[in-house]
Amino acid sequence: MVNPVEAGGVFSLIWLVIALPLAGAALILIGRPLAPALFDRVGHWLAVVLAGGSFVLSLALFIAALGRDEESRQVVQHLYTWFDTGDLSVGFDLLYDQLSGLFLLLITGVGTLIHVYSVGYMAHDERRTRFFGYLNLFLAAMLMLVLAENYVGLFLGWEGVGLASYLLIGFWQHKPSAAAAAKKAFVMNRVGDMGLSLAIALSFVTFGSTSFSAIDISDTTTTTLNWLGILLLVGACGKSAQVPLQGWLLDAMEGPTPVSALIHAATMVTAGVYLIVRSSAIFDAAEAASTAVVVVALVTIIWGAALSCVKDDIKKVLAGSTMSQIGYMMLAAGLGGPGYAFAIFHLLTHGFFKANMFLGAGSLMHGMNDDVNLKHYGALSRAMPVTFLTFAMGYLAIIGFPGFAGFWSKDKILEVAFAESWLVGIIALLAAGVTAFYMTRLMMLAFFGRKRWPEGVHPHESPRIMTGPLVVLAALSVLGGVFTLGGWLEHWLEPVTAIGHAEHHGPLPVWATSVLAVLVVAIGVAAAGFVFGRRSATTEPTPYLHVPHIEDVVVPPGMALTRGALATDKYAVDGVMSGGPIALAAIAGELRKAQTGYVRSYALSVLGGTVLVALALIVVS
Amino acid sequence: MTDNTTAYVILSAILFTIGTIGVLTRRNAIVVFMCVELMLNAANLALVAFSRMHGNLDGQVTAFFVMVVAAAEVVVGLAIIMTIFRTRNTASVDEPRMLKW
Amino acid sequence: MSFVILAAVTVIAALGLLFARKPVHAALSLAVVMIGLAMIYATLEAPFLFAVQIVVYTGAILMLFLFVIMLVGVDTSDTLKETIAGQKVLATLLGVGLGATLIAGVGQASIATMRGLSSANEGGNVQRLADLLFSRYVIAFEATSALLITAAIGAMVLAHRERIDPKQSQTDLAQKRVADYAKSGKHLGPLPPPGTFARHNSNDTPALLPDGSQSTRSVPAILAGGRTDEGEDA
Amino acid sequence: MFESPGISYATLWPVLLVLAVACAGVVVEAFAPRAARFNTQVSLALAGLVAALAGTVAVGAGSALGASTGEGALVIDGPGVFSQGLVLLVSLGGVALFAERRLDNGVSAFAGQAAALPGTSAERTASQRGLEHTEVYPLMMFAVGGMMLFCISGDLLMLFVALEVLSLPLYLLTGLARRRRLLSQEAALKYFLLGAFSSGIFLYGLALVYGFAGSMSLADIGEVAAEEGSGPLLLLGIGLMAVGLLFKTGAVPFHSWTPDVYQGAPTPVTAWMSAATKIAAFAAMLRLFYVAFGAEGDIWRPAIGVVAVLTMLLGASFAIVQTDVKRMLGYSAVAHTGFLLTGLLGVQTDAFGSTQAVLFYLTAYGFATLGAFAIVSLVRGPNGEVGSLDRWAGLGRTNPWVAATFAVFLLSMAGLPLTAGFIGKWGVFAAALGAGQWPVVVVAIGSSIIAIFFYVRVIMLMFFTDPRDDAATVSTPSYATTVVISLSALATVLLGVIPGPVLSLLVDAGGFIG
Amino acid sequence: MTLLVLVPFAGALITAVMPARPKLWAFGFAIATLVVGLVTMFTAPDTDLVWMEPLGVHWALEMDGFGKLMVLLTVALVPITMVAAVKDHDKRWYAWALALEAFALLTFLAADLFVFYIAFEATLIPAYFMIGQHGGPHRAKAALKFLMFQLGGGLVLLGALIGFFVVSSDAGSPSYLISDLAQLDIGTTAQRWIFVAMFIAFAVKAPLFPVHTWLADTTEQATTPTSVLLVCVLDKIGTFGMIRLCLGLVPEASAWATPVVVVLALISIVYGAVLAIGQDDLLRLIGLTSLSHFGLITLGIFAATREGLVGAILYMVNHGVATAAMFLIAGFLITRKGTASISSMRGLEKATPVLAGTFLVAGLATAGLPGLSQFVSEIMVLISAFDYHWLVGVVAVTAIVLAAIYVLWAYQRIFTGPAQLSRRPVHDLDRREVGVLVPLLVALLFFGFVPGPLISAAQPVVAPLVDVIQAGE
Repeated sequence: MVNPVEAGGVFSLIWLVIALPLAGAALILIGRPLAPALFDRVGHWLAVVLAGGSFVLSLALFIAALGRDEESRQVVQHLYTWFDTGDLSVGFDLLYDQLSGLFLLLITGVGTLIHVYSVGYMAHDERRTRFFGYLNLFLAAMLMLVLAENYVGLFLGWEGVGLASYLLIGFWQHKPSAAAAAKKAFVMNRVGDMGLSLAIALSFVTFGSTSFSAIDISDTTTTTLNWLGILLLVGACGKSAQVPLQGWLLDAMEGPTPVSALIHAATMVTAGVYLIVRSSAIFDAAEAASTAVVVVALVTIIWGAALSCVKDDIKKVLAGSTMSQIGYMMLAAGLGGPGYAFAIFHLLTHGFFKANMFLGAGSLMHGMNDDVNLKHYGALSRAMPVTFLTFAMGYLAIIGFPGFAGFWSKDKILEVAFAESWLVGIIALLAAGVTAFYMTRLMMLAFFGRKRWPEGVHPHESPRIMTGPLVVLAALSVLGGVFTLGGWLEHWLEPVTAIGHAEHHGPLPVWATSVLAVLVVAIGVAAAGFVFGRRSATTEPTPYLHVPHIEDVVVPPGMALTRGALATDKYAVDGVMSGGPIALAAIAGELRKAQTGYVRSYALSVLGGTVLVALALIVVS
Repeated sequence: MTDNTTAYVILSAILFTIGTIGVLTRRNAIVVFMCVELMLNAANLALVAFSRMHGNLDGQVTAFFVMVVAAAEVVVGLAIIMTIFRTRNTASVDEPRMLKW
Repeated sequence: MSFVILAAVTVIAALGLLFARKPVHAALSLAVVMIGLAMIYATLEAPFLFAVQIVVYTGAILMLFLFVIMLVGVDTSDTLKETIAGQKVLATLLGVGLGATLIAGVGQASIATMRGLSSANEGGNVQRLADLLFSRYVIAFEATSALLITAAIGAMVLAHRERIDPKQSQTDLAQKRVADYAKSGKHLGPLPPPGTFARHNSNDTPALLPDGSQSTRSVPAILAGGRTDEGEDA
Repeated sequence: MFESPGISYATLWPVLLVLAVACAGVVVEAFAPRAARFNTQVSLALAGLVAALAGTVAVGAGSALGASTGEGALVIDGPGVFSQGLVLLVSLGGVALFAERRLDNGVSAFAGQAAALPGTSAERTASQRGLEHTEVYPLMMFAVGGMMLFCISGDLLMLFVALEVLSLPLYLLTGLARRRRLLSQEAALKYFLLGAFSSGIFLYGLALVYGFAGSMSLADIGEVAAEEGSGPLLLLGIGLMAVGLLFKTGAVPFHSWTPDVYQGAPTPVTAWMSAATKIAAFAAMLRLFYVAFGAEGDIWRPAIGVVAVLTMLLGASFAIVQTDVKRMLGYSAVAHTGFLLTGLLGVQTDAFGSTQAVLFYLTAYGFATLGAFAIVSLVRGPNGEVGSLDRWAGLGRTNPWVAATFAVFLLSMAGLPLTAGFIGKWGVFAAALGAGQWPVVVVAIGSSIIAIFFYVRVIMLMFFTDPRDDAATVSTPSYATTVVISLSALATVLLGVIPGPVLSLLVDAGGFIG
Repeated sequence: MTLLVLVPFAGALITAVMPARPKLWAFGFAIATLVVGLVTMFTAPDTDLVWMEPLGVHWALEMDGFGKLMVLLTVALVPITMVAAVKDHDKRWYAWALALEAFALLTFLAADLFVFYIAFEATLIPAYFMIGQHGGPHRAKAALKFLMFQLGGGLVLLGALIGFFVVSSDAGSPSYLISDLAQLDIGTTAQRWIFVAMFIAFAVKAPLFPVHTWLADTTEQATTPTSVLLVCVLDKIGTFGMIRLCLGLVPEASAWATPVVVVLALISIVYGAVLAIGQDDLLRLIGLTSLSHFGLITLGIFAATREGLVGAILYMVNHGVATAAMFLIAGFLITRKGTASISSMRGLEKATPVLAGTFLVAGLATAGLPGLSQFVSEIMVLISAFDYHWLVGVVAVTAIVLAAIYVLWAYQRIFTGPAQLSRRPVHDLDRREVGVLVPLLVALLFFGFVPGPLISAAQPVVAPLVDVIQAGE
C-alpha cells in the first residue's frame, strides 16, 4: 500500500541518486568522442566516483528513513508532469519507501563495488571508458526503475536497464555471438515488455492512473486483477528470465563478467521480483495470478538448477543458478503474505553472494586467459587463494550452509512454501538439494582435483582492485542474514507489502523445515563430492539433452512468416495494386486492335453505337 | 396515292438502311459515298413527307438545303477520293490503312 | 398505287447499290432511286423539289459521280467478297437492326395522316418556299454559300496543279542547253540511252561511253536515287 | 406575304465578319501576287478574328444578350456567346500556328502542292520553291464561321448547315500536310467518309425530330415535347442526332476517326481543330439537349451516361498503350470528351450548373490541347516532327523549358490542382454528382486515375529518362508559336490559380435559352 | 500567414533561376521560412479571403495547435535535410524542396477544404520530381508508382470534395470553409461515402495496408533527404487529414467505419514490421517501419479517446523526427558504403562509432524506447487501443517486440561483427553530418522527457473532437 508524504529535507535529493550516474553516463558517452585522451585517463574514475556518490546518498537516505517514524518513511518527490492528456496524467515522480530504499542500497552498493572491480578487469580494453559510461547508464536506469512512483516511470527504467543490458552484453561487438546475444536479450525482454505495456494500459483503464498510489482494488473485479497480475508476470518473466522467457540469460554471459555480476545476477534480473512485490496489492487480491507466479517460479527453479548441472561454462552455471534463485524469489512473492518480504530478503542476499561468485568467476577467467570452461580448470585453490576463499563464502551462502546469508533467506522461503502446500515445499526443498549439487560440482571442477589447464596458461591471482570488492562481497555473503534478525525486514517492508504478521502454520514446525533443508543440502553436496571429487582428468564436455527453448520454436516459423509476408507483399498486395495498370495496359493493348485502320470498321462501330443509343433511348422510355 | 405518312417514312427508313449497309460493305470509295448520298436522300424523303404531314414547308426547305449541302459535300469528297486514287491507284477504302491502333 | 410501284422501284434500285459490282452500275441505279424519289416528291406536293431533285441531284451531282468514275477507271469492278472478317455479317445485322428499330418506331408512332400542304402552298409552292428561304432561313441560306465556296476551294487545292515556272518554249530550252555547254561543258545532245553497250540491258545498268567509262547520267534518277522515303525518318 | 426577316446585325456581325474575311481571303487568293499572299492572308485572318473577338465581347457585355435573331434561327445567349468567344480565341492561336514558317526551313506545315503526288520531283520542287497553300486561311475562317454559327444555332436546319460549314474545311485541311502526306490523305479520307456517314445519320434524326414536332425551332420542339410527351419518333430522332454530335466530339464508339485524324492531320490543324471543334460541338450539344430535348432528360441521360462511361474508360485505356504522341493526345481527347459528357449529365442551374462546368472545362481543355500540340510541332528530327514517344526521352534535360511547359499542359489535362484542368474536372464531376449521377462520377474518377498514368509517363520520359542517340530536338519557332504556347500556358495556370473571374462570368452568362 | 506559404514558394522560384549559389539561397529561404513560421505561430491572425466565389472557395488559413506542430515539424526539417543534401543534390532538388515545403505548409494551414485539396495534390509535383531526379537506378519507375498511387488517392478525395460541394450547395450557398462544412447536417449515406473517399485518399497518403506498396519502392529509390521530406512531412498530411477531416467533418461515419479502420491499422502495424524485418535494403526497411508506425498513428486516431488522439498527434511529430534521423543516418551510411544493402555491410561500429551510436539512438527511438520521444506517443496510443478493445491492444503491442527486432537486427548486421576489410577507408561522421543529426537527436531526447509543450498544443484540438465523438456514441 503506497501512501507517501511529500519529500523534504534530505529526501528532496532523491533525484540526485539517479542524476549522478546519469550525468556520468552522459558525460562519458558524449565527452569521449570529443576529448578522447582526457576521458580515457579519468573517465572510469569519474564513473566510480559518481556511482559511489550515489551509494553515499542512498545510505544517507536510508539512515534518514530509519530516523523517521513509520508513517513518513514513504516519500514522494514530484519533479514535473511528464505528460498529461487530460485523462491520462503521468508525473515524473520518484517514490522513496522501505522497498526502494533497500534496492537503492543494493544497487548502488553492489554497483559501486563492481565499478571498482571493473577498473581492474577492463584495464586492457581500449573501449574501457565507454564501458563505464554504459555501467553508469545502467545504474541510472535501474535506480529509475526502483524509484519510479508509477508504472510508466518504472517502465522507463525497465527499458533503460534493458538498453544498458543490451549495450553491455554486446560490448564486445566484434564477436558475432555477443552481438546476437545482446539482441536476443533485448528482444526477449521486449516480449515481456508487451505484458508490462498492456499492464500499464489495463491499470490506466482500471484505476484511471498508472500511479502505484492509485491502485485500489476495492472497485475492481477479480478477473481484471487476475489479468493485470498475469500481464505483470509476463513482464517479470522477461526481465527476470523466468520460464518461458528465460533463454536470453545464458547467452547474456557473452558480456564482460562484471556485467554479468551486476546486471544478470544482482540487480536487473531481480526487477521482475521487484515488480511483483511492488504490485503486491494486486497480487494479494488476484488468486489465479498468484498461482501463475508460483507455477512459473517452480518450473524456473527446477529448470535453472538443471541447466546448472550440465553446463561446463562457469558463467553459464552461475547464470542457471541465478535463474533458479530468482525462481525462489518469485515463488516467495507468488505465495504472498510474508513471502514478499522473504522474496526481497533472498533477493538481497542473492545479490551479495551471486555478485561475489560472478566476480570470482571473472577473477578466475582473468587468471585463465578468459577461458570459461570448467573442464579446463582444476586445482585453482592454490593458484588463486583470495578468489578461492571469497568464492567459497559465496558457495556456502548459496547452498544455504547454516549461518550464511543464503541459509536464512532460503529457509524462510521453504517455510512459506511448505505453508502453502506439501508439493510446493517439497519441490523447493529438492531444488535446494540440486543447488548444493551443482555448486559443489563447480567448486570441485574449478578449485580442486587435477590441473586440466590448457597449455600456456599460468593462473595467477588478480590485482587488488579486483580482489577488494570480492572480499567485501564475501563478507556480505556471510553476514547478509542480519536483516532478518528479529523479523526486522518483514516489519520494515510491512507498509509496502501491506501484510500483517499473519501467522503461517505449515504442516511442519519451523525448525523441522530448517533441519530438512540442511539435510537435503548435505545430500546434494555429498553426491557432488562423490561424483566429482575423484581426480577426474576428462576435458570432454558434459553431455546433455538439448531441450528446445521458446525462441527455437518461435524463430524459424517467424522467419518463414517474414519471407511469406515479403512474397505476399511483392506478388499479392503489390500485384493487385500495381498489377492493375499492367493488366489494364495488356487489355488495352489487345482492344486497340479493334482500331484496325479500316475505315469501314470504324463506320461499323459508329453504326453499332447508333443502334445502341437508339435502343437505349427506347428501352429507358 | 396514300394519305398515310407512315408508308413514306417506312420507305425512307428502308432506303436509309440500305444506304448504311452499303457504306459498311462496299469497298469502292465512290460507291461508299454514293451510299451516303442514298442516306441523305432517304432523309429528304422523310422530311418531305413530314412536311406534308404537318402542313408546313419547313421540311421541304430543309430538303432543299440538304441537296445544296450534298452538292458541296460531293465536290469535296470526290476531290479527296481523287487525291487518294492518284497516289495509290486504287479507290478502295480498305487500302489506305497506315493509321491504326 | 403509284406509291407502291415507286417504292418498289426505288428499293430495288437501291439494292442495286449494294450488289452492283461495277461502280457505273451502282451510279445508274442510284439515278433510278433519285428519279423515283423525285416522283414521290411530286406526289407529296413538292413540285419544286421534284424539279431540283432531277436537275440538281440527278443531273449535276450524279453526273459528277459518273465523271469521277470515268476518271478512276470505268472498268474497275469490286469483288463482293468481304476481306474484313465479320464485317458483312455485322454490318447487315446492325443495319437491319437499325432499320427494324426505325420502322418499328415509326410504325408504332401514331403518325397523323397528312394535313396536306394546300394552305401552305397557297400562292405557289415555289413562292412559299422562297418566302421561307429568304426570311426565316436566310442566314442558313447565306451560310450555304460558304459551303459552296469551300467546296470550290477544296477542289482547286486538291486537284489543280499550279504551274510553278513559266512554260519554256523550244527556243528557251535550246538556248539553255547551249549556255550550259558553254559554262560547264554539259553534253549538248540527248542523254545516252540506258544499257547501251552495257553488259545488261536493264535500265539500272549505266551505259558505256565510247571511251569505255560508265555514264551515270544514263540511269534514270528515280532508279539511281530511289524515291524519297515516306514516313518518319527511320 | 413576304416579310423581311428581323436580323439583328448588331449581335451577328462578328460571325458575318469572319465569313466575310473568309470570302475576302478567297479573293486575295485569286488576285494577289503569290509573294504577297501569305502576309495578306495571315494579317487578314488575324485582324478578322481579333475584330470578331472584340465584337463578341461587346455582344456579350451588351444588352442584346438573350435575344434570338433571324426569326429564331440564331440565339444570342450567354453560353452561346461565351463559346463563340472561346472558338475565336483558340482560332487566333490556330492562325498563329498555321503561320509558323520557321520550323521547317521557311515553309509552313502545309503541302506546297496538294495536287502533286507524294514523293515526286514536282512535290520536291514545290517545297524547294517555298510554295504553300495559303488557301488554308480562308478555309479555316469558313470553319470558324461555321463553328460560331453552330454555337448559336436556334433551329435544326441552321444546326445542320453550320455543322457542314464547319466540317468541310476540316476534311480538306486534314489532308494538306507537307510531310507524311500519305498519312495525311488517309486521315482526310477517313475523316470525310465517316463524317459524311455520321452527318447522314444526324440528318435522318433531324428529319424524325421534325416529324415529331413539325417545327425546326429548338424552342418549339422543346415545347411540343413538354406538352405531348415523348414518342418513338422523338426518341429515335434524339438518338440519331446525338450520334452526329457525339461523332464530332469523338465519343466512344464514334471515336475511331479521332486518333487517326489527329495523327494524320498537319499538327497546327490538329491543335486548332481539337480545341475549336470540341468547343463548338459541345456548345451545340448542350443547347440541343437542354433546350430542345430538356423534357426528355430522364430518358437520354442514361444513354449519354453509358456513352460517357465507355468514352472515358476506353479513351484513357487506349491512350496508355500509344507510342505516338499525337495519337496519344488523340485518345486523350477522347477521354476528355467522356469527362465533358459527364458534365452534360448535370442540370442547368442558375448558379454553378452543368453549362458552366462544361464550358469551363472546354476553356481549360482548349488552351491545354492547343498548347500541347503546338509543342508537338516543335519537337523535330531530321525528317520533320517526331511523334514517337521513345525519341522524346530526355527532352526535359536538353530543353527544360519546353518540356516543363508541355508538362504543364499535360498536368492540366490530367486535372492537377493549380491548373485549369483541375477546376474543369471538379466542375463537371460536381455537375454530374449534383444531378445524382454518382455511378458515372465514380467511373470518371477511376478513368481519371488511368488517364493520369499516360500523362505522367510522358513527363517521366521527358525528365527522368536518358535521351537516345536519335533523340528529337526542339526547333526554335517564330514568335507566333512562342506566343501561342506561352499564352496557353499562362492561361492554363491562371485559370487554375484564379478561376474566379471566369467562373463568375459563366455564372452571370446563365443557361442556354430557346 | 499567407507569407508563410509565399516565402518558400518564392524561394523555390528564385532558387530555380538563380545562377550563382542557388543552394545557399535555398537554405536562406528555408531558414527564413523557419523564422516566419515561428513568428507566425504566435502573432499572425487568421486569413480569410474569397477566392472562387461561385464555388464557395476561400483563401482561408488558420493555425491551431495541431497545425502549429505540423508547421514546426515542416519548417524545422526542411533546412536540416537541405544541409544533409548539399553534397549530392543539385539546385533543382532545392527548388522542389522549397516548393514542397510551401504546399505542405499550405495543407497544414488550410481552413478551407478546397485549399487543402489543392495543396494536397500540389505537393505531389515537387515530390515526383524530387524522387525522379535524384536517387537509385529505378527512380523513374518509383516516381511513377508514387505519383500514380498518390494521384489515385487524390482523385478519390476529389470525389469527397465534390460531395461536400453538392451537400453544401443543397443546404444553401456553397462554402468550402471547414468551419462551415462542420456545421452541415449530412445524411448518413452521403456521410459514409464521403468518409470512404477521404479515408482511401488518406490511407494511400499515410500509408496504410493494403495501399502501401508505393512506400518501400519510393524510399528505396529516392535519396534519403527526399525520403525524409516524403515520409516525415508529406505522409503526415494523410493522418492530418484523418483527424482534421474524417473525424472533424464526418464524425458519425468515422465511428461507423472505425472497426474496419482499426483492423487495417493493426494489419499495417504487424505487417509493416514483419516486412521490415525481412528487408535487406536499409532504405526499404526504414520505409516499412513507417508503415508500422502509421498504423499506430491511425489506431490512435480512430480509437478516438483523448489520449489516443493526443498520442497520435504527438506520434506524428515524433515519428517525423525519429524517422528523419533514421533516414539521414542511413543516407550517410550509404554514401560511405555505396550501397544500401545490409548484407554487404558488417562490423562498421569499429570504424564509425559515432555513426553507429546515432543509428542506435534513432533506431531505438523508432522502436519506442522510453526516454526517447516516440515512447510517450506510443504508450498513449497503446493505452487508447487497449481501451478501445483489449484484443486490439494485444495485437498492437506486438509492435514493440517487432520494432526491437528490426532495429536491433539491422544494427547487428550493419555495425557488429568483425570489421570488414575495405579498400576504401570508411570515415566516421564529419561535422556537417553531426550538425544535421544533433538537432534531431536532441529533439528526440528532449521531447522524450518533456513532451508537455507538444501535448498542450494538441490538447485543445483534440478536446472538441472527442466530445463530438463521445456524444455520438
